[in-house]
Amino acid sequence: MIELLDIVILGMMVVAALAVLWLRDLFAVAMLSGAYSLMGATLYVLLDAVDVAFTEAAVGAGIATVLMLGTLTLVPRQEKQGKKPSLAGLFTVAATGSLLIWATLDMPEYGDPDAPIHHHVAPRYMKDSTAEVGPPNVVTSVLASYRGYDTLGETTVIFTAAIGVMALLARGRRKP
Amino acid sequence: MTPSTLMLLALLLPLLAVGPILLAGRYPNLREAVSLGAGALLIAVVLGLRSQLADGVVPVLNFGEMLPGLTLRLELEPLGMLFALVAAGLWPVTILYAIGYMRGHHEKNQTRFYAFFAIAIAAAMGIALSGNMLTLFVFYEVLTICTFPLVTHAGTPEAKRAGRTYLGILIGTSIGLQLLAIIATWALAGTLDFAPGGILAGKVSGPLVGVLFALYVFGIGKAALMPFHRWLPAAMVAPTPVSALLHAVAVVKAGVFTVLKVTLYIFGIDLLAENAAADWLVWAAGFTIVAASVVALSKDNLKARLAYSTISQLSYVLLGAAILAPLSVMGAAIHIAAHALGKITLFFAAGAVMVASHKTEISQMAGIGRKMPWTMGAFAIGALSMIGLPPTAGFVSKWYVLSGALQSQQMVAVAVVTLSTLLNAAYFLPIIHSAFFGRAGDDHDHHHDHGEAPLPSVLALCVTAAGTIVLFVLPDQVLALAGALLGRNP
Amino acid sequence: MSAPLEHLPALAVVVPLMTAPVIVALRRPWAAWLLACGVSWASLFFSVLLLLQVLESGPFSYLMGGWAAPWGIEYRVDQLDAFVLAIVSAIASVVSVYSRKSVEAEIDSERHYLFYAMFVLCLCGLLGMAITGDAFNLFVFLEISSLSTYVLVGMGRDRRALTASLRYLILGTVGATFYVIGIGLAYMMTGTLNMADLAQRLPAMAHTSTVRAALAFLVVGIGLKMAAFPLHAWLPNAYTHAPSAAAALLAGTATKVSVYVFLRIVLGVFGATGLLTALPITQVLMVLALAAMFVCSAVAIWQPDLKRALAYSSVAQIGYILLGIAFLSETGLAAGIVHLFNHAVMKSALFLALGAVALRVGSTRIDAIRGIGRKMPLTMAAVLVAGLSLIGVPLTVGFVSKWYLVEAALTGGMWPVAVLILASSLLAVAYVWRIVEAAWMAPPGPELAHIREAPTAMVLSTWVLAGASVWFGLDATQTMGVARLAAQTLLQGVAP
Amino acid sequence: MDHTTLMFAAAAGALLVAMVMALVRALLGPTVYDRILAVNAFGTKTLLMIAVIGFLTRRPEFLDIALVYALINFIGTVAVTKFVRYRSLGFPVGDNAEGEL
Amino acid sequence: MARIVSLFILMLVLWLVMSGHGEPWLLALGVASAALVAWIARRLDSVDHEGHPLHLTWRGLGYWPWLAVEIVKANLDVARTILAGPGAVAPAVFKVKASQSDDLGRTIYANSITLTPGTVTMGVDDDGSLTIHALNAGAREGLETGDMDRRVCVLMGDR
Amino acid sequence: MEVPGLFNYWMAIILMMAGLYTVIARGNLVKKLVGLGVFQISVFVLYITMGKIKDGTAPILPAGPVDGVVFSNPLPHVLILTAIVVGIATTALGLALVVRIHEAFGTIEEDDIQDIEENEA
Amino acid sequence: MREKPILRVGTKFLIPFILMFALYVQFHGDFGPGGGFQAGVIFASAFILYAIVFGIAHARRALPAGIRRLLLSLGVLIYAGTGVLALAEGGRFLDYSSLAAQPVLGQHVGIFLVEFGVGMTVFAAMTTIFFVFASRDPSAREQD
Amino acid sequence: MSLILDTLSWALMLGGAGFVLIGTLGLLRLPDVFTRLHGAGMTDTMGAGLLVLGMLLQAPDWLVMVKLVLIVVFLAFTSPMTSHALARAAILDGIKPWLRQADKGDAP
Repeated sequence: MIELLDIVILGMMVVAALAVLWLRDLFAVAMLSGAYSLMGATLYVLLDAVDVAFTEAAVGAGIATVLMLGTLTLVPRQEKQGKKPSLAGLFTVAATGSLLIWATLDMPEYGDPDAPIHHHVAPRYMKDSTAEVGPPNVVTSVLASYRGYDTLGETTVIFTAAIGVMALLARGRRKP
Repeated sequence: MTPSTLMLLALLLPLLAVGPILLAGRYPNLREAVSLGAGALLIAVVLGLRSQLADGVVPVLNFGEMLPGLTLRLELEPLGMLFALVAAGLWPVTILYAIGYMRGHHEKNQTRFYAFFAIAIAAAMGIALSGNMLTLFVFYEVLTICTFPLVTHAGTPEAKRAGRTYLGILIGTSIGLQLLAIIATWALAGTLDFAPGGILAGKVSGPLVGVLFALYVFGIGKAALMPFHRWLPAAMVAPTPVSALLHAVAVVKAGVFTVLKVTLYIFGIDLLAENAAADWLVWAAGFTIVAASVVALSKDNLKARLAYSTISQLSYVLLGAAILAPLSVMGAAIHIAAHALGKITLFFAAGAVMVASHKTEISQMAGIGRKMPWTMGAFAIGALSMIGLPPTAGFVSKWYVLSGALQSQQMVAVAVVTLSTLLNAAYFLPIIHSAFFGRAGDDHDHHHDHGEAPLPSVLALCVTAAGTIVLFVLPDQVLALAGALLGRNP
Repeated sequence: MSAPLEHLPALAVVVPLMTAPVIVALRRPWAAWLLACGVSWASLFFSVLLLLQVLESGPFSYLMGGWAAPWGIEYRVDQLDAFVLAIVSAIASVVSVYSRKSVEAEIDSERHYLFYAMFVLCLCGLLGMAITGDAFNLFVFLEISSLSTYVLVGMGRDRRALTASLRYLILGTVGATFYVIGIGLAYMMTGTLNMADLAQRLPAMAHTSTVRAALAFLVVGIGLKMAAFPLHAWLPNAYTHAPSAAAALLAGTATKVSVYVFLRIVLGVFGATGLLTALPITQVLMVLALAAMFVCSAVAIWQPDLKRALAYSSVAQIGYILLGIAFLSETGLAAGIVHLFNHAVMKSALFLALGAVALRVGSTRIDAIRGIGRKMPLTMAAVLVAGLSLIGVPLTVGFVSKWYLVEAALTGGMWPVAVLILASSLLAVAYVWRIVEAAWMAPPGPELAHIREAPTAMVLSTWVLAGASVWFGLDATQTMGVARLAAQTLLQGVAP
Repeated sequence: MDHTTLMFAAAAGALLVAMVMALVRALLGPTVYDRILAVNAFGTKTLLMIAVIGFLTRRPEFLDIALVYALINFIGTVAVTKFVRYRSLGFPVGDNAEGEL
Repeated sequence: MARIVSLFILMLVLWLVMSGHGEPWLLALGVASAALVAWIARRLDSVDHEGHPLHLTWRGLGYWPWLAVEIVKANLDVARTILAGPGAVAPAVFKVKASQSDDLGRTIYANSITLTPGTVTMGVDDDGSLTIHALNAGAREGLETGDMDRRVCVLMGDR
Repeated sequence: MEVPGLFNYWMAIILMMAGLYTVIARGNLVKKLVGLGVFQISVFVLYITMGKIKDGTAPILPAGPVDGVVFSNPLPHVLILTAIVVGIATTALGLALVVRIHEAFGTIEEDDIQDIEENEA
Repeated sequence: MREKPILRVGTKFLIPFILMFALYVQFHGDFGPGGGFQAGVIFASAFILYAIVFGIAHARRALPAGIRRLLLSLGVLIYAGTGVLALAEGGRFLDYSSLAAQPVLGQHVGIFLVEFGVGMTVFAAMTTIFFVFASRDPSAREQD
Repeated sequence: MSLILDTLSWALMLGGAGFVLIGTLGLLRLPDVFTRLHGAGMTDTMGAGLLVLGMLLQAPDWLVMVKLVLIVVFLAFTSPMTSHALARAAILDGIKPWLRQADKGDAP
């Protein structure tokens, strides 16, 4: 069942992504990218990444759409017509895509419990994190403690984005 | 004073003079006094070095590593001594001349002129005294760059164009070819220190030697081997003292001096001879000698004719080096001094004519010898030296080159020397003839009567003309140095 | 190792990181500037201490959070890291002193604190990238520096700064995402993100297409960030329209750190796989580097705006560095690494000088600065010195780099490449001399009548860098020594 | 597969079909409100789907995610109305004297 | 004040039932959180009779089940309509009177209407009437009986 | 029902390419940013797929005994959490820039902007 | 304000729940999905909802720029400060184990603090970003 | 007991799924945005309600129950707000509700 859900949701994501590419009404694009994020969240739940799903849910439902709308209040809603298919783009995409496909050929298969990533580094998190760190949610242990430094960087990134938006867009005090 | 301190002093004296020159910018007399004084001191220092060398002392001075394993290093040896003597000796003379010329010509920015002049001399001293190829290259480039403001002194579009040619060719060849050769040498030999007998010997053989040698010779653009000679005529837009000292002495001589250094201390005559790596240079230098002479013949502008003459004469040095016979190498070394004295005299004279009569074209100069007897007399002496006739220094150097060529059966070289002598005669003698015996043409545009050039200038050109003759009469010093170059006792 | 020194690696990055919020909270322009200056100099101090420590006792590591290496995040400091740290913080220190006047002129006072916060964050990101030993942590710091860079660029006065910034944002994000893909693929086959651990585990997987594709993605991704030749589209506009102080900082550091990342990932992590030679990576790199050197130098000659000309020159200079790397020899690598330093010094000096010109004249177009040499002699003399260095004239740092590059080419038996390296410097002569001629060889026009020399602090900081480009050209033993050590350390892990 | 799993699987299947249908509506439009409605409905189904998956995989504590959607999925829709009415999310912008900087 | 206290308690209860952890540390956090929320809610002016209708608690207990039943009925109705195909759809737009005395009451009424499928409140007019969109006649008639209006009034204590 | 071993990866790749193509080929700046978002999310999918173990469950340890329970790999989750944050930060910044560009140029179409800039230069 | 009682009432009613849920997520990240980032976003979305419904001016009065800026900075400082505190207590940077007598307790305290910092910064960042966008006058063309 | 519970939840789940499907079918089949709102409303109320009820019976502990209930409660509050906001926006934007020809006269 999980597998079926996985297949269909991925299929829907592809449809949504292509629609984003196709549609010219930016409003519709914004809505579809919201739906895309919803599907992403569902997929993450399916793949056991609940924390990621949670984040995607909060971001997708709470911030991303609103931000997009906030932008659309300030810019035109329609994309200009008459953009021919870009040959360079197609070439780049074809090259990158085939490289990636080629790369998948030697990958461990989906869900393979023998994949290298399940046997190095990660096992310790599963085995010892309760004793070493405490929280039953291993993701939290890894996020906040083992790789807490990454998270410090992440916080700084969001801090940077906020003051960056201020620097670019905020108005100062009105001169009397 | 220790020898190495003396050497440092030789390098620093001109530089130290720059500050006072700039400070004294508002007081021309003081400024030029400083220049002259520094020049006089420099001569003293260099003579002191000469006596050290004569005592068998080889002063060495390490400035410390510039790149790991590569030091900036000064070391005195006979050829460098010779070049240093020439450059240092002619500096104050040129300043003397410049005092008359610059004031007489009402040039602007004279302070800048004297300052860069001093730096250029410092760079020339650096080239003369450098103890390895890296140091030499460094000073070589410094010389190029600090003479650029002198070349473009006038600031006119024409001067700027000339400046671009000057810089383009000199930087282009030095970075594009010479640096490549130097780094290749470093990669092959693991050292760049000049050593008698060469440092590449045993490290490299076959056609690579020829290629490397070609990179060096063409890369040393200051030697003005065709086709990299265009900068020299272009640089003639500079004020005459610059043309005189730099493009008859410091810059061009730095070029041929470097070629000689490379021939002797990087490759070594034996290595070049074994691999027949310099044979092409005989042809190339020969071609340059003849071709430049022919071009000179066609030039009516006196400075241009002198410039092409310089190109031609420089290749004598190259030819001397290329023959690879000890005698001809000696001749090449002597020619550095001989040509310097002769050509500076010629330039001084040309400048003097320009200042006094505002004439630049040879065809206008008929009868000028009667108005400016001293100037044109000196010019005649210089011209004789160029042709290689006694009693001038040019004869001595040509003699050695020719005997070297005969000794090693280089008939091409013999033919070239002979032919060029004829050509030299063909383009110099008519000038002298018309100056003294020609009738002044339509003088309508020069209604004012003129006499000699300003006294300091005349004084200066007389001194150099005298030097040309002295070098013929008493060549011992120069011969001694040139001999030492080849390991013979001075 | 004494106790406080032990924490140097963490402090070097965390001190700027913590300063940024303090700046935002304080908001006073002068306090912001003071803090930015202070923190830049503090990280310079830390970096130099780190460098000395590494030179004395060899590479060492610092475990964040006390977790052992492949599980936690490790800071691994070797000669290369410490060298890059020193470069970045040195440039930032000089630029921070310089920035006060320039920022006052170019950015309205209410936004000053944001500029300095961004400045400090950018520094923090770059330092973090240079010091970390974890491939994913590198991405995080890459983004910190990138985001702050986008903002810094976007704060330029000209409206084209905005488009430049957005273009940089898009290409930069694509690059970073490629990097993430590459790291992901490598992680997939090894299960680790720690660079040292990756380097150890990758060789066993080197035959797989996944690892090969990972390498390709990493090369392209990092190539985008460092503006390697065909991927440099974002750079010229970004550097041209950014505020002067930002442009100087970025020109000196941003692409350099990306090059460092390239070295660290491609050579350090993938070196032992033997893929560098098995795949035509070095050859492609060499061709592209040569193309960059010629094409971008040639383009630089025709630019009417000097900042833009210098930006193109930067792309060309990245070509030199990549060429050095492509030789895959000790000398070549050392040449590339030392050119990191050398180019940072001289290009920052040039951008600082142009910033001073922009401050006084209001433009950096070549026809606007004719005869400026008479009016701002000190500034333009710095341009001359740094420009000569760009050409590679002896006694300047540019010469040192070129020397070793050519030596590497010759010892590698690649004569034509050596010739090309030197030939390309002639193009540099052309674009540098154009500036020198315009500045010095023409009488100043009437519109320059009231121009004065730049403020002392600006002149001084410009000359610190211009002077450094002479000082380290006169004595390159220090820089070259470190670079050679770094190259040796790097090459230890590279399979023949 | 025991029958409770089957039950949740059936529900998940139905929700999946519903999601596809909602997506089709979102793609077809025709008006932008149809799209908004479709995406909003899609959100509701996602919420339910996540809850069902929680039961399906026997980790029902993931309901928190569903709860997030229940609480804030409508913010986007509310924003849309604001957007359509005033072409601005901040209306009334009010006196901006204080500034954001 | 009473509303704030009640909001605080409500929040605390919410915390307790969601958390399920009884450790003192988490309880303390819960209290702090509830207090913070109460304070912010007050700051946002949302702790008034509209935002926190404490006074409706008891009467609400009677209203909700009735509404639930209505919703079920309406759902079945709409399901029939949809399954019957487009032919069965006969939409209508009309107004109904909302006799509640304040906005809160009208809101509850309007939301109740919307919550029962088949009818959607499209607007609240100044005169206190609601614009309704109904899917078909049945839904319209159900509403026009005024039953729901009355019950909401009772809930509000208006009648 | 079996998922072909590499299906997820391939779909993720198709998604990536759709996003990348939007970034490269579309001239509208907002569209480009949306494309960038799609591109990034698909990379996240790639990562999360890596971490999945068949018949595994989320890496949250339940209160009871855990013997025999397979947990999926938490590390990719942690990485992607960070990456999502980075993604939203980038998008926010990009949108801010787009707004400013629209105010400065009056358009958000790349080729129009290019025309304007060329006229200026 | 009179215009739409439905949104107004609904928003007022829901905001405390959203806030409370955010705090729940903030402090229960140890046990289930969630943590500082998610909590910050949800907390911020309550204010965003408020701003959308009641107008940005109200929202800005309730949550002035100064406070947002302070929270923004404070969050990062709390996180990094925890690391520095660990350093001062003799551990490595961010080594929470040194924060308390028993390592696990220290970890607990550390994680709590850093998550709190993350939440704070994310909340302030998200509201700031939205407020800045929403404060922009749609009819404005470049003036500054 | 368990059998009764299971049967009940089967019924509820199927019913919920049915309502969700029908509602979505409405979303797809009905003629305009206003009528589609009704379809979507079904999913939010009956569909969600029955599904949650079905899950409630299978919930392992009361924590899960509480959260399920909360989901329904919140949905019940947000769903009408959404529908109303949407309908209002559409009307204000000038979208005319689709009306059957014969009923046109009733339109205000």
